[in-house]
Amino acid sequence: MGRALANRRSLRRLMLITVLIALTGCATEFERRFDEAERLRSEAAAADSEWLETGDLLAQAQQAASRDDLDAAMVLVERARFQAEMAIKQAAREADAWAGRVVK
Amino acid sequence: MASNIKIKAKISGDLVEIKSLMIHPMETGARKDPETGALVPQHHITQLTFTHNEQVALIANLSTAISKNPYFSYKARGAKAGDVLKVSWVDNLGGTDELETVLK
Amino acid sequence: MQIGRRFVLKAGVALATIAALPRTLLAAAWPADAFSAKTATEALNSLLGSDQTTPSDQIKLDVPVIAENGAVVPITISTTLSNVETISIVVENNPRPLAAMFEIMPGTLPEISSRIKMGETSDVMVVVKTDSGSYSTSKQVKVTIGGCGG
Amino acid sequence: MNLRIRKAAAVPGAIVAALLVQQIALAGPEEDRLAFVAYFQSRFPDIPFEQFANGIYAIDSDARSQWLEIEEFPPYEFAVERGKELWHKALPNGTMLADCFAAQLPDIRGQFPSFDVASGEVITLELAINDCRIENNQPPLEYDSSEMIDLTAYLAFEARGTKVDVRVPDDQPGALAAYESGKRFYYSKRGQLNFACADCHVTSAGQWVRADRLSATIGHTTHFPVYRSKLGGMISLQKRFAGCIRDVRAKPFELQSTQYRNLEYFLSYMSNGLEWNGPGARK
Repeated sequence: MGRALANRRSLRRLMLITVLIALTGCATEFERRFDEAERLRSEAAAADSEWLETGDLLAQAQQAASRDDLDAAMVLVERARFQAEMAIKQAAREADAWAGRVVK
Repeated sequence: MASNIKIKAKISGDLVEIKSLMIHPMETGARKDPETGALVPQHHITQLTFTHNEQVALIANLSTAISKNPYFSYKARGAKAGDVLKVSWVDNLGGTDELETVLK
Repeated sequence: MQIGRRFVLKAGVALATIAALPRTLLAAAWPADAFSAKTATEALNSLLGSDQTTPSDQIKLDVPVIAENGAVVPITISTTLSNVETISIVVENNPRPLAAMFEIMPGTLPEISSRIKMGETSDVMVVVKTDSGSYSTSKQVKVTIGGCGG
Repeated sequence: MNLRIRKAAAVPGAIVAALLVQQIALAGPEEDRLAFVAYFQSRFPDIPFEQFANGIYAIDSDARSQWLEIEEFPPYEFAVERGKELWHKALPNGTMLADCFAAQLPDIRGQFPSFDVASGEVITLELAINDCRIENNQPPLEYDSSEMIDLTAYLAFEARGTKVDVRVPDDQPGALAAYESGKRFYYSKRGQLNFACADCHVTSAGQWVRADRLSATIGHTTHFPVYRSKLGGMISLQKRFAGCIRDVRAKPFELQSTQYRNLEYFLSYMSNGLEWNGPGARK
C-alpha cells in the first residue's frame, strides 16, 4: 500500500483518501481518523477558530502514512484532532465570553 | 526611475548637515533564505564616498554590521548653495551606485 | 599606504583623479584584514597598529541602553578632539567586531550618525584617531530577544 | 463603480427605531470609542491623546528616541517615492488612479475603510485601488505586492495631518453589523495560546511580553504601511494582523478577507480623532 502511494504525497487530502479506498477496498483505521480530524479542522475553520498548526499536522500525518509509518501517522492525526476539538470548544465558549471583555 | 540613494542636506551658516539613505541588503553571509534554507551570500557595501565639489569629504569603510538600507549623516564646513554633493558606493560583489545633488 | 593616500586627498585632488590611481592603492582603502578580525584587539591592531587607546571624555557616544532591534541600532558619535583622521566603531561581541571606519577629511566635522547591527548585548567602542594618537570611549547596549512583534 | 459618493439608502422609520434600540443594547461605535479613550487615558494619564497615534513610542522613552533616530531618514521614503511615481502614471487606457477617487489627494487615505452599501461590505484602500484597476481592465494587484504597498504608502504620506474619521452610518444596518463583527473578532480569544487581541492591547497595554512592550488599541491603524526594521521592508496593516494572529498560534486569514476588513473597520473607528501619520517605522 505504502509503495503504491509513495509518489502521491502532493495530491490533496481528499484525493489521497479516495485512492486509499480504491486500492484497499475499504478505509483503514488511519483513514477514518484522518477523515474525522480533517472534518473537525474544517469545522474549526468555519468558526474562524482554526489553530496554526492543525493543517500542518494533518499534512505530516499524510506524509508519514505514505511512508508506511502508521504509528507516527496516528500520533500526528491524534494531535490534529485534539487541536481541532479544542479550537471548536474555544469558538463555542467565545460565542458569549467575548462580550464580557468589552471596555465600558 | 526612483534612485536607490537619497540625500537630504540642510545648510545653516557655513555648516551643512548631510543625511543619506540608500537601498542595499547588507547581507551578513550568515542568514538563511527562509524558503530554501540555503545561506544567503555575503553582500555589503565596502566603501561609501561623499564628495563636495569633487573634493572628498568623508569615506566610510563598512562591514556587514551596518544595517540593511544604510543610513549616514555628517556635518561639514565651508558649504554653500550651489555646491555639488556626490555620494557613491561600491560593494563586495562589484556593484556600484551614485547620486549627485546640488545644495540649495 | 594609508598615509600616502591621505596626503593625496589633503592636497585636494579630485575624486576623478583618485579613481584613476592604480588599483592597489584603492584596494588598500578598505581594510580587509581589520574587517575580518574576530576580536576587537585583532581588529584594532590591524587597523591602527595597536589596540592601545586613551579613554577620552571628549568623545560623545549616543547609543540606546536597550536596542529595540539588534538589526537597527542608531549610533551617533561626535568629538571635540582636534585633527581627527578616522573614527572607528567596534562592537566587541559581534563575530567580526569592526563595524565601520570613517575617514574624516579636512573641512568635515567629526560628527557621524549611522545604524548598526548587533548580534547580542555588547560594549560598543568608538576609537577616534587623531594626529596625536588613538582615543576611545565605550558604552554597553543590551540586545534582547523580541517577545512577539509579529 | 464609484466608491466614495454613496447616497444613503432610504430606510423605513421602523427599522431605524429598531436599530436604535439595538444600538443602545450593544453600545454604539461612538460609545465604544469614548470608552476606549477614557480607558487608555486613565491607564496612561501622562500621554496626550494625540500621542497614541505613535503606538508604543508614546509610552516607552528609550524606544521612542530610537524611533526618532530612524524617523530622521526613514527607509519608507523609498516606498513613498515609488508610490508617487505609480500614482502619477496613467493606466494603459489613459485613466489615472486619481480619476477613480472624488477626493483630493490628502483626503483619499481617510475615506477608507468605509462601508459600501452596494456590495454590503467594508471597502479598504487596497480594495478601492484594485476596483479602479479592474474597472480599467487591469489585473488587480496582489495585496502585499510592492506596488500596492508603495501606492498605499504614498497615499498615507499625503494624508498626514488629516484626522481619522471612519463612519459607521446609523442608517446602514450592514455597516453596524460589519463593525460589530470586527469588534467581536477583537475581543474573541483564539489560537493555541487562547488570546484575544484585546488581552494584549487593552488589558495588558504597556506591559512587557519578554522584550517587547504592548501598544494600545487606539492608534493601531493610523500609520500603515509600516517599515519593519525586523523585516527590512514594508508591511500592510492586514499583514500585521496576520503576524499577531500567528503569534497566538491561530491560523491567519487571507489578506483582505471579510474578517480582516471588518477588524480594520472596527479598529480604524477606534482611532477616530487621531491623525493619519503613515507610513510608519517600527522595530
